Amino acid sequence: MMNIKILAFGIAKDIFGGSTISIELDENATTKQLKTQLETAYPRLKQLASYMVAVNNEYADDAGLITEHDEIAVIPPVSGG
Amino acid sequence: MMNIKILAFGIAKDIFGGSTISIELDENATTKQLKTQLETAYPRLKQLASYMVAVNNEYADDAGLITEHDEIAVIPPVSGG
Amino acid sequence: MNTQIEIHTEPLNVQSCIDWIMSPHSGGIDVFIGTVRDMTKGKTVVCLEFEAYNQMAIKEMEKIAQQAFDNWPVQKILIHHRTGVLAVGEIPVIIAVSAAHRAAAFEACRYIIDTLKETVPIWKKEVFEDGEVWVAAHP
Amino acid sequence: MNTQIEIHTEPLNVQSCIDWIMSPHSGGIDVFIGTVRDMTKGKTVVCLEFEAYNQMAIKEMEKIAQQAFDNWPVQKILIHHRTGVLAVGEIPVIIAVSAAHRAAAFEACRYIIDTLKETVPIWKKEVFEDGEVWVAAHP
Repeated sequence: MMNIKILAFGIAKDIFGGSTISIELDENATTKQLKTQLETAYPRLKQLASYMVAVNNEYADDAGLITEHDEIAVIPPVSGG
Repeated sequence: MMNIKILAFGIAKDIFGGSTISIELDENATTKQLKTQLETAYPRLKQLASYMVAVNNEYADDAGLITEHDEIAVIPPVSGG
Repeated sequence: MNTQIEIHTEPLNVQSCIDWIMSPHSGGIDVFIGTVRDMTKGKTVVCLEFEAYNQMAIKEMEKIAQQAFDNWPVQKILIHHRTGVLAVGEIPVIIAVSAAHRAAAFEACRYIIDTLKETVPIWKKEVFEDGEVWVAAHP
Repeated sequence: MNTQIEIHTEPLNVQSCIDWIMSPHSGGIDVFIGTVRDMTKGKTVVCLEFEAYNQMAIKEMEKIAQQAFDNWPVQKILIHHRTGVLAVGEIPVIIAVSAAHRAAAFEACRYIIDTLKETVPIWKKEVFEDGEVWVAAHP
């Protein structure tokens, strides 16, 4: 198992109750597995119009692997500008 | 006959040799007649890509009449901005 | 007043244009700034000289602003044009348009500069090291 | 450098953006200025709060600038975005694009703001008198 720190922004901060959370994840979990686990722990994520996961400052595919020292962020729908 | 003062701008100033010229025009001449008379006196006008006549600060149709107290201007192709 | 249309013989001031166009009601502002380029068609430009038929030019610019108001939901329109001799890097024209939403600001601003170049009685002479030419005068 | 991409916690300065983008090689500059509107969907806005994932936001804005350079003959691109609490009338974003010819400046500037609003990890919270909402969060 890996202990992964996840950064949260915008409404994800409200949903997680803070700007970072930690979760336990299987070694070599995919982004998809991370999302499923997050949605189980924080069902309000499923009510968002959409959300993405960023790994090391890049939008990640569902199939992408997550390793222990990656910087992981939950990216709710953006609204800058 | 009317004595009409004509304002010139841009290359028309060079063609006329000054920023205003005076010409004798029949009473109730049209813009078209004015243009024909100018082109006879200043043949280089015909080499322009195009040119317009303005009467009282409005672009004039060829059929428009010119009267003695109108403000007449020759408008070569514009190139502002 | 929701338009400010002016012809200046002194340098145009971008900041004062921005100050005028800004408003708590607008969400987006598009500003076009024309600048004197150092080269045209491969030739070095020494300076540009702009001449305007002032009174008619103002009227024509007012018409264009009105057309923009008729065609897009825009809030304020500013058009400042410079005349006289301009060095490379100077600003012949500033157009600024504010709107609640950005699409209208962009489209109206583009319309205004495109139409200004077609209809407003202002003329530009390009001065090169070896001569000068009134732009667009000849085919 | 032909790009200047920055995120600021202090008020954005339009004049310094203009000073950076102006160049003797350009003929046209398009500047988009986003401003905080006093109303949205009929409700009075008290303020907006912008939050950014700074490092990733800079990377995404750099990608957008590169796409603009790939698609239009533009010379310089500036993107400044503000974060923190902004009052009505303040400026969340300034985008400035210079080009030899105006069409490229307009089109690239429009592309940059449209794409920024879709891909750059920055979030806006609208604060009303009776509550607040993260924009676009819900369907």
